[in-house]
Amino acid sequence: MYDFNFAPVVASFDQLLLGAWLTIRLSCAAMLLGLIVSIVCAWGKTSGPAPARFVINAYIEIIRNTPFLVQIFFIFFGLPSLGLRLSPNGAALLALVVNFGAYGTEIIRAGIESIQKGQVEAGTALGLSKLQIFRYVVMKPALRTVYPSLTSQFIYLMLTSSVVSVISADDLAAAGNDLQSATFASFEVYIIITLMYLAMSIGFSAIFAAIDRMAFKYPLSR
Amino acid sequence: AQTVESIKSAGTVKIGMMVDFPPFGIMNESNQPDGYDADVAKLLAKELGVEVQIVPVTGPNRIPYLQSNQVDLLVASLGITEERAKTVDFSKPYAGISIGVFGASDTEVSKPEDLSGKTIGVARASTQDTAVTKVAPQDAKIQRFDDDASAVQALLSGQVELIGVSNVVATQIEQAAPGRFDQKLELSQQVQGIAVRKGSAELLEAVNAFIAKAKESGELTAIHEKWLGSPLPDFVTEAK
Amino acid sequence: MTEVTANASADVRGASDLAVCMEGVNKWYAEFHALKDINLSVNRGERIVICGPSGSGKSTLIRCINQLEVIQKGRIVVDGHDLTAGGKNVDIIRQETGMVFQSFNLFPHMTVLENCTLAPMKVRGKSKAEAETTARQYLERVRIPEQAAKYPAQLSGGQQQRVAIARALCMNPKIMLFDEPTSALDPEMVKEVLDTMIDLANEGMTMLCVTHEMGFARQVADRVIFMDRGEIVEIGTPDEFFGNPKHERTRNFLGQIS
Amino acid sequence: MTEVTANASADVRGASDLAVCMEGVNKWYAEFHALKDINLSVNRGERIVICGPSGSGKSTLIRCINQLEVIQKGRIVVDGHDLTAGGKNVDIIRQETGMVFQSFNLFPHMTVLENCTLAPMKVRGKSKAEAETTARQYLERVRIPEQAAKYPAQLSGGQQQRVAIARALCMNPKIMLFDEPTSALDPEMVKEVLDTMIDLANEGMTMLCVTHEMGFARQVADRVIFMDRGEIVEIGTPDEFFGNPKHERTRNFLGQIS
Amino acid sequence: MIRPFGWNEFLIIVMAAQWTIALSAIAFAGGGVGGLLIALARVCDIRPLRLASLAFIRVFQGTPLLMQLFLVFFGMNILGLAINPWIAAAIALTLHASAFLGEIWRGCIDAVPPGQREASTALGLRYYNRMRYIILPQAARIAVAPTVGFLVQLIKGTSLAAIIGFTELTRQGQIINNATFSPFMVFGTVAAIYFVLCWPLSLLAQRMENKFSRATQR
Ligand SMILES: Nc1ncnc2c1ncn2[C@@H]1O[C@H](COP(=O)(O)OP(=O)(O)OP(=O)(O)O)[C@@H](O)[C@H]1O
Ligand SMILES: Nc1ncnc2c1ncn2[C@@H]1O[C@H](COP(=O)(O)OP(=O)(O)OP(=O)(O)O)[C@@H](O)[C@H]1O
Ligand SMILES: [Mg+2]
Ligand SMILES: [Mg+2]
Repeated sequence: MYDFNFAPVVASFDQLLLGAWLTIRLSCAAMLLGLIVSIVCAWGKTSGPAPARFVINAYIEIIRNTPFLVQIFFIFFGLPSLGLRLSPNGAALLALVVNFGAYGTEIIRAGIESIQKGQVEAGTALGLSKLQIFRYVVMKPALRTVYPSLTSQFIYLMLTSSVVSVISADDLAAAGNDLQSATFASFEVYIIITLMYLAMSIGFSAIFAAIDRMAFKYPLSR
Repeated sequence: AQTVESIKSAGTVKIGMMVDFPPFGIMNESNQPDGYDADVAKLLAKELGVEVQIVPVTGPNRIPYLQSNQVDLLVASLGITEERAKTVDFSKPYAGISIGVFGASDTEVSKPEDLSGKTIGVARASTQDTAVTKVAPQDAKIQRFDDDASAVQALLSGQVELIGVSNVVATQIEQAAPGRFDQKLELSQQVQGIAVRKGSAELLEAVNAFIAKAKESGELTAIHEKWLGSPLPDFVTEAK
Repeated sequence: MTEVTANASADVRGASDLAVCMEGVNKWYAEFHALKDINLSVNRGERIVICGPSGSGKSTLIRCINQLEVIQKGRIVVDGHDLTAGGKNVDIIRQETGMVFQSFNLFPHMTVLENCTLAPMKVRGKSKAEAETTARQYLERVRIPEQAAKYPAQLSGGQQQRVAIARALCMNPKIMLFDEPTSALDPEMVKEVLDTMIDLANEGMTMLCVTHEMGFARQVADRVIFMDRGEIVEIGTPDEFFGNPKHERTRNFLGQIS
Repeated sequence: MTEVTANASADVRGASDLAVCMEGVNKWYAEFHALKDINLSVNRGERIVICGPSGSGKSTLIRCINQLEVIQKGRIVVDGHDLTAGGKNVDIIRQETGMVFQSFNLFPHMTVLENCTLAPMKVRGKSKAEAETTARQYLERVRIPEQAAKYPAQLSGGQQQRVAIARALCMNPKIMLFDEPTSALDPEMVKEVLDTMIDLANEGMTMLCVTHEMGFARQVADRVIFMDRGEIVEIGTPDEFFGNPKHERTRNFLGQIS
Repeated sequence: MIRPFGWNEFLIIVMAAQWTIALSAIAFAGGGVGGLLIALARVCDIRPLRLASLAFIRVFQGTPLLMQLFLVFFGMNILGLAINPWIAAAIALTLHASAFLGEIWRGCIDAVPPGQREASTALGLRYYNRMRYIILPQAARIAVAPTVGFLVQLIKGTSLAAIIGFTELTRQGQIINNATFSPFMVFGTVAAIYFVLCWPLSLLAQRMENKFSRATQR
């Protein structure tokens, strides 16, 4: 039977924490930037001109139907031939933003479409411009409607980010891999980093619930 | 603990090897495991008088494969280190590589101190990684990729200035981009062993006997010639 | 506001004493002919009630006036601005008409006060303080000044509809359009909203109101319009309309809803 | 059906000539006291109309009768079965009461006929043919036999509500519960639904009906109940109730909704 | 040693797609059954069951699939329970998909208007008939689009099964890449195959979504 020996993992725990910290930073930055991309694209997709809609659709379809691993690979190794050289963390961030942006666009578009037509009409009748209606009337309720989907997509993004180790970004999964191949204590390492991912997703869920309470405190009609 | 007896009675030996680590382990044109490790594994099975079943493994899962009884032993280009020897038992060396730092021809590096401020790519937690980390000054930036192919790709696409690789991979870079890169430093030599689960002393003895015999008979050198184009290096032959 | 009117004075014609003038208006939804040759003139200060069976085009008619729906044929002039000419006039008209919907359509994420100040600030460019002063005035007028800080979901239907009226009034419209403002309300709340509308009518506001509240029509309407299948079937003073409806269809309808 | 009644005859008491008997019924939603000490006896064949302001507990009262809401205190006996005893009685009662909701709640993925036959087949174990024969009978009775194959979304509101009534009748209920059956309807459709209900009343069905249609109340109700803040404030024959309401609150309310 | 990326290599990669498809099919079948149970447990009246299913969802949505696969396969084996990779993959992917589908379908069940449940209860229909004839058929219509959407993510997610020895599409790509050193050709091919597998599903999801929203608009 297998003897668990967590000593080497404990000894290098700071390394794992450092990795987790990068995972957190990367995912948070990717979410914020990805959210902006999503909102802009969702606006473009629901009310932009036809060419913009076509481009946004192509973007969404390509990203959603190919693996993240391949996307990040092309960004890191492919973009230099176009003259854009990014650091591993930079490339990881860009890849995560591009990925989250595609999913986020679809989610937020659904939110926008769930807004009752009457809201837009009321804004129109008051003389607000299309952009003003989007900004002041549609956006907040739309985000509230899809907030649960957005947050679970974010957790998924954080878990997916473990792939960035392929381009040598030093996230939690990378730290785990380093540690396990230095010590060969694979089970111990995997168990610990699984728990760390779980802790992070539970932590994020709690933070999102708090943000929900703060940002969307207006009551819903019953 | 695994014994020779139980392997013989099963009639097959399950050997784990990497298939993405040329030329030690590859998948050939007909999508079968092949390479130096594969040939050694077949030879070992013949010696034991059993069938061989090659199980493809990857860097992260090769040790779990061994520990969870999915394979009897690993012929998976495992570099022998003290740290690792705490988890598995290594045989006498059956192969070896020498590690060097590679870079574009116009990059000036002649001694480890010159690595200062440079970015160096390596395969994560490989022998190369250990070797480069040991000599590189504090301000050298080491980027760890999942495998050698990615590290090489990073060099080719300019994402890193230098990479730490084995002489074997260096030959392949030369094929891919003739004349653009050359070796800057020779760092260390690393011997590789066949691994068995801890406590399988009797099996280990049999493996060691096999290795000694294969070295003696020149079979190992022949395989080495076939895959690496050179005889078994002295540091392997002479290692204790 | 005065500059705006001056700017657009180019298309002020003989119709300038009319609040709304529709000439040969036709509207199709794809194949469906929703408005058929509508001719209607509304004087300044006049109060019009529109009724008719479901699907007869009442909402469509009223929504064409502030261009929530675009017409395919005919001409609409509102307060001297020709809507059919398009362009800037549409923006002007939307600012000069206030609209109240059946389902209130308050913005759920804004307080009552914010609902009322948004458009004056963003469209008219008023300062926050100024917009709030006006808003509080109108909330007073619809008798819910104490609800200013609440969110729509915290109000009863009747209160919500009064906020919707106040919100429209905050833009200082010349014409108010109502689309069944009481039909989504519980019976006891109908009266409070109708009372507010009666107040407004008594102050001389030009009003077009789709409603089935015949008591209200009798009390405040200058003219009552009956629509059916996209046409104006009958139009007359409440006395004529209720006392002596000319058309069979009108009589049927009045028989059913009372 | 007969066996069912026999089975449960254990709890048939003196109350057995009553259709519904509520004694000291109290209901809380968390902290909120929704029904306060309700006492009400409804005879077989009696027609009761319940009115009152929004939030006064009318729906809650009616929903307690077929246990869509569970009460915390008091006793409800329906058709001789003590609901408060729980267990099988709840199932029996749900089969013996038919309910019609404000928002129809037809099953959108089933045709009109399927809506009407589902429960008789699954609950009463009738054969498909038998259930369909009964269903067509009742669809005839609510005057829409020709709509049997349509889906609810293809019908007008008034037609949908009549299907909902037919669906409830297909279970052969002894008591019909109506919760504002006409308040989601366009004015012209109200009459067709009320007519259906009047037919039903004339046939002697026991009915409890929440409605604000005072014309209907006058015409068919044996007794009218006025509720406010979870209490039954006033109860009387239509003549007493409309002609001479005893309570201030009732008078206020009647003043508002008429 | 290094060989060019040719027709043969292309075919090898294409053939690996069969494992991707097989793994996806297993995951989806297992997740379908598990997800339904989880969804029903999430909306049931029994509090412990609700909490347990919630915990299940939290754990399996909150940890990487890679780790789940690893721990199921190697963990079972070091505990002395010899299981083969297919069973391990089936277990881990089922757990993973059940959590996600359970959550998706719970949302769909909740989206059926409460009046439907009330009306069917009032007609005397009991739990099974209510679910079977009223709630689930309506929830299913809403569910098609998000379910197919998740299937696409699942297909891509099966690449992680490489950790327990499956040479599916992505892994085969990595192996070929290490033999040919032509990453753009190799991963371009891999991406194209995923796209061919996933895109029709995405289109289907979109069409179902449009169809549904048209049906409910009226
Ligand atoms: N966006 C639309 N697309 C297609 N047809 C429409 C649209 N809006 C309205 N219609 C149709 O136009 C006709 C008139 O609609 P309108 O809403 O003006 O009727 P209404 O008189 O206001 O009825 P109600 O009393 O039900 O509000 C109806 O038959 C309706 O089906
Ligand atoms: N599920 C619930 N949870 C909490 N409170 C509730 C719930 N259902 C009803 N209430 C409250 O109980 C009170 C009585 O509600 P009920 O629906 O019976 O009123 P009603 O007389 O039917 O009103 P309406 O005319 O608006 O239908 C209301 O104040 C309502 O807010
Ligand atoms: Mg209308
Ligand atoms: Mg009610």
